[in-house]
Amino acid sequence: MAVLRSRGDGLFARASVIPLALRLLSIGPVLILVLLAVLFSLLTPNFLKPGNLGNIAAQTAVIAIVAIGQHLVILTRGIDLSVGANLALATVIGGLVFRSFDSAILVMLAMLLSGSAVGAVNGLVYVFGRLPHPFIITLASLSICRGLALELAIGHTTMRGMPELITTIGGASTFGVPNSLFVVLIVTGLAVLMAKAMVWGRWIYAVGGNPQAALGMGIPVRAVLVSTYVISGLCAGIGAIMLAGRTAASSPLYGNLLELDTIAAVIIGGASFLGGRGHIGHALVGAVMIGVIRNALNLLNVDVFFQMIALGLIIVMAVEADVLRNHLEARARVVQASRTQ
Amino acid sequence: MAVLRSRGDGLFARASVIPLALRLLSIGPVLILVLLAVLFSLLTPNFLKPGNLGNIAAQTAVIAIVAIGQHLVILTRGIDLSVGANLALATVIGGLVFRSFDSAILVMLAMLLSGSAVGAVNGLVYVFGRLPHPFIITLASLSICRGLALELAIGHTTMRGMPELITTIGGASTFGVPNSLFVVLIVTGLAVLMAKAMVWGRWIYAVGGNPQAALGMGIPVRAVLVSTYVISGLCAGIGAIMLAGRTAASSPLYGNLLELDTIAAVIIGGASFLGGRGHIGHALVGAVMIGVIRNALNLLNVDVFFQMIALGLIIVMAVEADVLRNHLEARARVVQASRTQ
Amino acid sequence: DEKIKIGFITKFPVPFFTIMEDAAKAYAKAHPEVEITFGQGTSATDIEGQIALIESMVTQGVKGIALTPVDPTVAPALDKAIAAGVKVVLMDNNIPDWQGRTALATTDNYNAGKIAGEYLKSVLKEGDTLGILEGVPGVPALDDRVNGMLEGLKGVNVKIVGRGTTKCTEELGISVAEDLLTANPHLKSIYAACGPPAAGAAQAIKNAGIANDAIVLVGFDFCCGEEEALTAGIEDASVAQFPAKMSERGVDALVKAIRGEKVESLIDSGAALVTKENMAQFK
Amino acid sequence: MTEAPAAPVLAVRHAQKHFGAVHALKDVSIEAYRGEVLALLGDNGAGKSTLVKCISGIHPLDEGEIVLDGQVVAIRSPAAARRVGVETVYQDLALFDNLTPAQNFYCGREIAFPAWLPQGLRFLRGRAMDQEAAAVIERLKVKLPKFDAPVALMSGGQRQAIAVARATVFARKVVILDEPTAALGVRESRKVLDLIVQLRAEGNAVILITHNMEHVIELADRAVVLRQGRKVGEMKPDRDNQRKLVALIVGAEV
Amino acid sequence: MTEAPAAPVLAVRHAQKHFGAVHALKDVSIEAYRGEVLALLGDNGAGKSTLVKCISGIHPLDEGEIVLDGQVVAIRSPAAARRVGVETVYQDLALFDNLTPAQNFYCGREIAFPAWLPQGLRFLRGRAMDQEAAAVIERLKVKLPKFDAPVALMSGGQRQAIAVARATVFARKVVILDEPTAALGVRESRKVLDLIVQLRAEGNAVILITHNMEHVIELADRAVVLRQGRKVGEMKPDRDNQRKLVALIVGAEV
Ligand SMILES: Nc1ncnc2c1ncn2[C@@H]1O[C@H](COP(=O)(O)OP(=O)(O)OP(=O)(O)O)[C@@H](O)[C@H]1O
Ligand SMILES: Nc1ncnc2c1ncn2[C@@H]1O[C@H](COP(=O)(O)OP(=O)(O)OP(=O)(O)O)[C@@H](O)[C@H]1O
Ligand SMILES: [Mg+2]
Ligand SMILES: [Mg+2]
Repeated sequence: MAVLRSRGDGLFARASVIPLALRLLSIGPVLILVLLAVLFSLLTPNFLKPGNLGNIAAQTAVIAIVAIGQHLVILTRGIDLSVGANLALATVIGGLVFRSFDSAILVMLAMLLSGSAVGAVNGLVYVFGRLPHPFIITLASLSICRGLALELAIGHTTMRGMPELITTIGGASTFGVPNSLFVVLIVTGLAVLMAKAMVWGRWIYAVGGNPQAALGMGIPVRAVLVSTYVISGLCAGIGAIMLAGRTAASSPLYGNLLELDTIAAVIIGGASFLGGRGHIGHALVGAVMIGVIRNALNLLNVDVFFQMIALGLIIVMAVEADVLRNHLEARARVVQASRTQ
Repeated sequence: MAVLRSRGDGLFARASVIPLALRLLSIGPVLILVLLAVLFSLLTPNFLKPGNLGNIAAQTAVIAIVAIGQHLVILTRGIDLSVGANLALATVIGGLVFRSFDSAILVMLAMLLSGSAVGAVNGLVYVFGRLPHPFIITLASLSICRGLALELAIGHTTMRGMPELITTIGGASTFGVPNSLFVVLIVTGLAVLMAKAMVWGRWIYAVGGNPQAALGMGIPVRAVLVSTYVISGLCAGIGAIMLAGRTAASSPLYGNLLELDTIAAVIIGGASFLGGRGHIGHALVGAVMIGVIRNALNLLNVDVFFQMIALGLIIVMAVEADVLRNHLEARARVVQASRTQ
Repeated sequence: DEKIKIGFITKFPVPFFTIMEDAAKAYAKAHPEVEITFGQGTSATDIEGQIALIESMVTQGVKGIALTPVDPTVAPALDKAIAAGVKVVLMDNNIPDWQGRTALATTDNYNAGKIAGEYLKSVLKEGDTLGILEGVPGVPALDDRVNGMLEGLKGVNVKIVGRGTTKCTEELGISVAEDLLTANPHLKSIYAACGPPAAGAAQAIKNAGIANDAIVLVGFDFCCGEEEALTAGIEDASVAQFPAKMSERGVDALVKAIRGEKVESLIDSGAALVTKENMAQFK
Repeated sequence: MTEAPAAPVLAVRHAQKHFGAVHALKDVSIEAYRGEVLALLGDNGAGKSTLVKCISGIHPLDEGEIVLDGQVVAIRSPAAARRVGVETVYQDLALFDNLTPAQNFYCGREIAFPAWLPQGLRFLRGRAMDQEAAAVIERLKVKLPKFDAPVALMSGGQRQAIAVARATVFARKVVILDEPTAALGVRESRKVLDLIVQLRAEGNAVILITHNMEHVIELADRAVVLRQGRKVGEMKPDRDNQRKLVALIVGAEV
Repeated sequence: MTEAPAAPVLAVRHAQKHFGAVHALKDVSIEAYRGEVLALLGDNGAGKSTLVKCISGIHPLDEGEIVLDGQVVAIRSPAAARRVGVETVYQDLALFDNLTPAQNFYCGREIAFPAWLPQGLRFLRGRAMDQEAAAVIERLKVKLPKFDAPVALMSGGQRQAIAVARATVFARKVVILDEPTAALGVRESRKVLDLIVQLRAEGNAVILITHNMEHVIELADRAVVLRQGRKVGEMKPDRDNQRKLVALIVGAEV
């Protein structure tokens, strides 16, 4: 054989192992999630209880939905720091509408509109203000939305009560499965459809891959950019419905640090800040991973401060494990290719 | 003349205006800062009081120093989300050292070491763990540092007291000028020197400009990357000294959201997440801009919630003004060039 | 016989809640049949985190939950717990219009704020100025401390010259206090709705070189450096709650309720004015 | 074929372009006719790519006008240029590293349905695009390692072939090729030259930028030479005046 | 000059390289001698750039060995390659868009003082670097618009000239040029060819990748042909066997 022999070949010494290994390794970050779940279910019997799985779904729903919008933004090399405050503002506006009209449809519409409107402002100011990066406008938007939400909610800090349809969507279950899970699946499905099957989704990847070339090819870059912020805002609006439904209330304090959680979910799912890379579905995996870790730490009764430490450690280890998985997958492919020559 | 006449020429119709305009426009974001200061001093006479300028300096010192480290990281296309928690941990460790040894030097050393050590871990895990982006590791590090700081400070969350040297550095003034201002200027000066005059600084710009090419040219890319995180951590340590000195205490809750403030300062100062662009000194301008706006809003007795809204609006407008300034500068150059043919 | 397993959830890591946790731990030590599982959110606005904690306590099969609600919107999660047969005792703040609790152990923040207001009224004159360092805007308990103070102050016409938000941090407390002092060089008084900004304000007064007598500083919580500020004479008074008492009595009520005994539905652990003279008894 | 028809399909008149202090185009006028290959020659930095980018809407002209089929047009964006029938292969390629060859090929011009929806909202016909793109690239005789992998990691020539193939397929009126054979092998270059002949035969005006004199003499019906942003000459290139042409380019005495 | 000296300065033996399922190098062996220009020829995607990148430490070889001056070496990084005397101009250029020409020129090799500090901690001699870089680029007869502006916005040829100039200045043993004249004008190409002759005269082994047969015949002492990752031939190129060489490249019958 060779002088410069690559590491990793040893692992695949028996030819029969390779197809199986490749099969396993190529399922991506999901593999890491499954491994985590197995680990936690060994550590605490409560983890796999049906009720707990429902809890995880409900706890993760908001992060997952908002992460999907965030992912579209990140695909275009952007960032949306306003999602958490946007969500809070949407719940407050929904709550105010509910005070005047007892209509679930109107309340939901108000939340969706509020969310999308903030997204539209983000996108429009970013694009037509020729700002060098969306960081500043969405950070400003975070501050403005939070301030507005507090201002609007003044005197009635927490507005209790939501129409029944909304509490059913956000808080109830059907056959033991939380309804929010269905919403997450529908939103993810639609997003994947748009991103992969529609021209508009292709344009998002193109703009993220090479913004200048996208301009050169006549893609309406500005419209594409604005649209991703609108969708991210819309997702925040959907998240607002879910959270308002789950808590049967609205509050200007909701969604604290949601921006960091969603960005982390997207990056854990394998997207890149350099744009144009990453499968939408993986954001869901990232969100669930964060949800699972938090839930397990709660179940394991880990001391509060140590929870913060453990959360950090486990997230890094999960991402590190995915790096390793990628590496092994590449090795397995090389070995397979050279065997089948 | 022409059919497709560009906008902006009209402004420069009188030839004599151009050199002056160019002179003014080319001073960069500082111009916007000066305009803001003029505006605020018209709105409230308190703004220009010497005491208030001292306050601004003291209030901005921590953001400014940490922003300089952040800027180095961003120059290499990275991000350091851990700075705030890192700073808090450093103050706590400093406070613990102070309980056992009444030595200002030891306490300061402990804070600097703690800060740099966290930075080193960030850099090493990022580089040698082959992580796709420093977002995750520094976010994890945020969580871990905050947890550790709380764990270490348990029972005595805020530890009062700091050696006199430290309170002098962080809280006292010399001839009416806060000592923290001197520290900021020294740190900025050193950073500019390193970034512009030293080989290592050139390498930082090279790694940020084209990481692959940097590898190809034989630049020690990994060492350069790690070093920027160490310096960012070191700056957090210096920030810890300043804040502990100013408050004569240490607390695991210090530095909340400092990561967002410092990144905003860097971006307002004109750096790019795409790396390799931006002058270190501009991060200082960005930090001062944030400090000035916050201070003016306090002086103007703006309502709490409306402050959040105003902060967001003013920051966006300041960045937008800089975009306009850039545009006008480019136009002025073209007009000047075509006049002097 | 079987152990009584209960959950104890507090808002976020500050000394106040640490004291509550310690008191609960002491209670469990004194009552070996009681097993307490602890949980805590990460910040004053971590609503979703607290909901997740409630849910996982139920999953773990606790019989009761003692909780300092971070926000009234955690009520539906508590309703679900109650539906699963879990008893709930609230501590520190109430959830208005929510009927599910077995008992409430609290300091009424509004009334406690009033104590501070009444103290201020006793030392200020007509036309004096006051600056307010608020806590976290939108958090009811903290807003009540300001509103209660204003209520207590009624009667003398004091001019409010500034209100700034501090997020209950010392860092922002010192900055906002500095700016207040700049805008109003002859400021007569400062009220801080939590401990850390009160300590920050004391530091700002000290850094600005203002005489201790020239300004009245009143804090809240008697924690986080206020003791030193009171000792030094910069701070004039604070309002102390009794977190340990609150926690112990809350847990006790919960345990009794689980055993089926009858408990008081309102337990007021009270609040008191702390000054340099009487502070020894509050440590 | 060397006889130029009466009216130019594309004319640039008195174009001026500055980049800050750099004066990249100085009063340049050119005309391109249907069924003709116009070679745009000049040293490095002469302004060739700049002129092309102004025509295709990437840069606005500082002064001057662009005339298409006799009408002054304002080409404000690359999209507008493509709409009025100007197709361009840029020197700096403009490929999407994260997309596959077929996705690159059709980017901005996707085959999608249903037709009554606006383009952005239609659904992609992935299979159809893959097949057609493969057929066109095949014609250029370039072998791609994998057709479903992103182009990021393909060889220099493979990338250039994709870019050239893309422009030629969508050509309608004017095709601009900025150094299309620079990275291509002998055989692949030949294929591109064949393609250019075919584009001309189909009635397009072809503007070709190249440093390869052989190609110019073989193909070009007319050559315009730029030097330091100024148009310094125009001639019919052939073997006899090759030396003169080179002298014009480098600015030496003949 | 065509007589190769006894021992090769660089030899690659039985090199194998896969990229996933793509088998880019199949048992390739080449040798390069001091004072000789070796042309590396092949169609697009033949594996030329891959071979070069393996030699210069960008990719590790899957199998095979690299021998330098008779010793098997493990070139683990580009820095290592530069250290043992292998200087490379990559096809994809590897310029720093945000740096000026002079900064690009000396990147990784800055002139700095004081000598007793490790390189990273030394202080830059900006003036000296500017002057020397300007002089070298001047030799290539390329005009740069501004010497103190980032190279991001320079023309294709200007960029290539900077990259080539950089490699030639630092050459010590082996210089590899991957399509160095692809974007260059007539005159600038001439200058690069002159430079290559000079490098050879100075005793370097030059490995030249190009698709320009004229250049190969004019300059190369020996040519190695790759086809689909395999070495398919080696010969001394001249006018007489030019057709044979082309046939070898494209894989046709002679
Ligand atoms: N966007 C830009 N900003 C600033 N200067 C530019 C820009 N684009 C081109 N230039 C400058 O304008 C001049 C003309 O460049 P251009 O790219 O048109 O040359 P070219 O004739 O295409 O050369 P080449 O044959 O090397 O590609 C050059 O000096 C170049 O540096
Ligand atoms: N990093 C990589 N990952 C995957 N495939 C690669 C990579 N680099 C090159 N290839 C593939 O390997 C093969 C050889 O590519 P290489 O760049 O060596 O060709 P080349 O001979 O230099 O061609 P050209 O003349 O077009 O530059 C091509 O099929 C290419 O797509
Ligand atoms: Mg060009
Ligand atoms: Mg190549």
